Amino acid sequence: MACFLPLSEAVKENLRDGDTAAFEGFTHLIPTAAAHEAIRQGVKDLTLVRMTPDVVYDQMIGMGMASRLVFSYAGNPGVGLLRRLRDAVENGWPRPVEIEEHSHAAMANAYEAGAAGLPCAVFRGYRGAELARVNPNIKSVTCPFTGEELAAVPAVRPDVTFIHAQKADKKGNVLVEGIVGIQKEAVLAAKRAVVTVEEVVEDFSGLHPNLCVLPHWTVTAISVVPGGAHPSYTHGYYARDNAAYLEWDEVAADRERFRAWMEENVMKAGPDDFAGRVAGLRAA
Amino acid sequence: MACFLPLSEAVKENLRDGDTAAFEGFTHLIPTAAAHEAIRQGVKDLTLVRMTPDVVYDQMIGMGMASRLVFSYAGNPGVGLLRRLRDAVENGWPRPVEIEEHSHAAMANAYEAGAAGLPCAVFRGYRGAELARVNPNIKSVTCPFTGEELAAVPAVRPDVTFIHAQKADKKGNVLVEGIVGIQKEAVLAAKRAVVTVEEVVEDFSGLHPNLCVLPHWTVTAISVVPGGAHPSYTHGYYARDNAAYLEWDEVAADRERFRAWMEENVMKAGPDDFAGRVAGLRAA
Amino acid sequence: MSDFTPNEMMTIAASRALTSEDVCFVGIGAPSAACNVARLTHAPDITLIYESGTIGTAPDVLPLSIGDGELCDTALTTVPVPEMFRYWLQGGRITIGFLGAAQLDKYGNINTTVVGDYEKPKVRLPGGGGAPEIATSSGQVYITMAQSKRGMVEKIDFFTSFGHGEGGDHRKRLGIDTKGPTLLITDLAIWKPDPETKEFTVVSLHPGVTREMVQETCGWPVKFAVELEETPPPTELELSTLRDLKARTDAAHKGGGPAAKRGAKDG
Amino acid sequence: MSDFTPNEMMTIAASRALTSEDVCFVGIGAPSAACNVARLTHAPDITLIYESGTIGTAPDVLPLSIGDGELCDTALTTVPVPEMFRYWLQGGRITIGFLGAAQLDKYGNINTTVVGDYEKPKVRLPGGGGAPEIATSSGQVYITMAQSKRGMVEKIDFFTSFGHGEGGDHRKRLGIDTKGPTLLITDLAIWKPDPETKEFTVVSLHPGVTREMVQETCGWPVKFAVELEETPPPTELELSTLRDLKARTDAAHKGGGPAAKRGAKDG
Repeated sequence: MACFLPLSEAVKENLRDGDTAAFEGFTHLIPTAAAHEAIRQGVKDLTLVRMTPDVVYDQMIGMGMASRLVFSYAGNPGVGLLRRLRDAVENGWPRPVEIEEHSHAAMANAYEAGAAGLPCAVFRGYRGAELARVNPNIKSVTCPFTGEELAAVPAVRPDVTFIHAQKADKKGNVLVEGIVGIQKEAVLAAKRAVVTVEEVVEDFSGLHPNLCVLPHWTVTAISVVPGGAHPSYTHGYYARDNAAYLEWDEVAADRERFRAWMEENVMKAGPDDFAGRVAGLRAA
Repeated sequence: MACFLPLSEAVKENLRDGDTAAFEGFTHLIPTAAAHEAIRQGVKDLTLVRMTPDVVYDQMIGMGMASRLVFSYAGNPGVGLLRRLRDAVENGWPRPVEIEEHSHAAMANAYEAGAAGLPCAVFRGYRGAELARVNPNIKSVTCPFTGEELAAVPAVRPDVTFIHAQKADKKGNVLVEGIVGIQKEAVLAAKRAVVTVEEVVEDFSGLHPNLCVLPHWTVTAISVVPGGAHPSYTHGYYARDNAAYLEWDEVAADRERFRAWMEENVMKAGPDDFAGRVAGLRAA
Repeated sequence: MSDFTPNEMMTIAASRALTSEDVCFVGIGAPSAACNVARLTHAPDITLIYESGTIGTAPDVLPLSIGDGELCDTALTTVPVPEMFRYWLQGGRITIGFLGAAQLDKYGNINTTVVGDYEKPKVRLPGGGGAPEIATSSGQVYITMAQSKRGMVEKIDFFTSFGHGEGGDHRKRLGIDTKGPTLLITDLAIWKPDPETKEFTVVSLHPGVTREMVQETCGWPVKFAVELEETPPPTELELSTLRDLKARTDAAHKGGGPAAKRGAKDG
Repeated sequence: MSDFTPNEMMTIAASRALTSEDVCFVGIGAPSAACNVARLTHAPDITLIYESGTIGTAPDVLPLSIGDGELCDTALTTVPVPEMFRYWLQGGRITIGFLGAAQLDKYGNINTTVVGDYEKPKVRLPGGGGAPEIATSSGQVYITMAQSKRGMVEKIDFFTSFGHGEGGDHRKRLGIDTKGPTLLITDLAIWKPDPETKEFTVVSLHPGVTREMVQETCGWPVKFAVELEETPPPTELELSTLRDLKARTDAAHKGGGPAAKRGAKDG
């Protein structure tokens, strides 16, 4: 049953040291405010899961919160590499991060299997690809009808998933629109789910019947954080802050500059600061 | 690439003797007009696939068109049994029909696997259920991570799928709304797909981005048949003709009455007759 | 207290077993009526799911089929059928699977497939539909049916869906970790499985019903609980809610009255 | 004819390989530009799909990432990511998978994972994203990249995605029945695999490019076709379409210009 909580409480109650946590978003709707709250709370030893770890994962890894990363594409979208992740993987700074690497198809299927309550996902993948050699969590099953060998990966089942969405209604039902990515599956696959939303509306009457709605009993906590996806975007609310992604490339290039930036923009900030960051990005 | 054709041509070009054919619809959007056209054309030796064979399958089986039925629930929705199907299975009239029977979960997964290009579907099912004993197409695979034994069934890959949908745009993109059932998967799983629609609109601009739309290159032929789902319904267009389902229970109870009804209402009728049948069922 | 029929008592007794916290996978007929009476009385926040994909539906009239437009019109959201079976049922999100039965045995095993031999059936029934996986993936299963010797039998002809199998820990031995049938509501009584043997045992008789009436309409020797209760009769609210619902349903389904009354299940 | 850059020639040559009948899975950067130039010139009905779930998209400006709002706003429909990989890519509906590469070998095998050893990488690259399955599930694969000895190497450090493996019938031996890389478009030339060995062979030099220039920027000994053609230079329409697209893109991505020019791929 979804309860409405301030973000600090929602994170405190649902994210613990050692958890497997997914902060999902596919370029769109990245739960930045939730990730920053987790950084402020100094959570440790996380296994971070995400198809497309980007700036917020770079930040969490740079702050030494993650001992492990499960992913399929780690890049600053539209810009290039993730420099904090590179520093952790190449130099063990500030701590080594173990890597479990998949393809997008595998991760998408693994989340889908998690949502579907299955122990593993079966798909046609990794043929000739070398990840199957270096990742022991890539195995195979044989189709009992055709004999074809198919790839199998374990289902993703996070302890907690964080997503950002457009809106909740007063009962705690959640609407996700536009590029819905893997967010629904990430919520349904998780033991607990925390959703930040742009706003709360009375109810969802009048919505088209086939939209992506998460019933309130699939969500643990909801926090209202306008702008909470910045510098990512929220379809229908505000645009992507492309300049921030470019700026990150420079911030993350240097350890000291990174730490100073985090102190200023994350440690000394709060969820309420996000609304101001997207003010200039809202549609006229 | 979708081409717009009169229904008689769409059926003639895409349904052949001996085909495996799915006329899908889940109470909603049942492609009755297409099925009646197939009956008029006297197609033979079909393997009919459908989760919920109902009145139109009762009619096709009663007319001796099917040699095999793959299904998970065969009933007259809201009324009771299918009397022509019973006659075929119990008495071989007018010809014996071989049965491959599944659960809904299995059929849904099998269509999904067909749409996904997989040879089989893997799911948690049939535990303790006797269908696994009588249907050799129910097998199992073992999860390579947990050792759990999961059910496996072959993917459904029809030669041709028929569905009814709300509308097409001029390019041949198709919109399905409301209870979307298994129709998208049935189209994507098939080698060929024929869609009857209520109407054609200029384009789909302004639609919500996350609706169930089949791109024109996934559809073989489109025929405009207003009312084509009758006595089923089309969300947004007309209501279900409950009386017709009740009437069918009586018509199908007797072989001669059945044949006379088919002669009158199917053999001597055509796609253009459907609009009139739903005239009284349209919202005021 | 007005007079009430055994069928009304059955529906209302079943409705009482449901709560606002439940997420209920609903079969058509008596289960559907019971779930909606619960929603309209003591369990306003119950989530009703029909296998056609409608989640959190609140129909004003009872659907004739699992795919009526009314279900979609009043649902929180409507999802594709594969998603329904994968994310919602198999995903373990259903607390109560609510089933009817053509044949039932004392361990809650259900047959809706055939009467007689599978290959040469005397009566070919509609089949299992969602039941095989509803029976094993739902947190627990409630069953409701009118009693008859033809329906409640010592040995069912076909295991469409698995209840407690041969009783005892048979579910566990098959690796099934859900509870299975925990409640049977008939037109005469409320039954619960014995904690050890899992045999359905009458725990409450509906008003005016005797042990003999239960035994006469049941194909196996009936066990009764030591402390046998009497089911409280329908309250005015319960009865008027059910009757209003049926009246609205009959009015809406012009010509569909008989089917609504028959309450035939479909897939 | 205006002057044009090698990069512009590359993008335009790549665009010419696409038709209105193609269903193209588009990577960001040069592939994205080429696909959209094709759409805006000779292939107006091409279906462009980005792995974020946008099907039949027609962006007015080039996206910076695979999940830009512009892609969704102009798409025929936007589907969840698992559906994208299951129904659309794995389902065999993509005619052309269009990939870039950090490292490429002469058999069209691609590395975007690491430079150096996987366990102790010299440079940790972003990883494969959709590429491993794009490379095997798409009907055929087009590759586009600017030539350099660092990028076009005798031996890639990691097989992120499989091209023709060791050449010959290696795909077939792995049970892969799609064609794999059939076209490589660089800033200097057009390459096609030899029918037998599957080694990429230069079939056309862009205007003003010599064999030596191709060899100097390639890490393996280059094979040239017997009948070596010259790529027709960009037409006015092609060039103005590409430049207008880039100008609109730069204007739209205020502050995003460098990234757009860099055309970095993301997952």
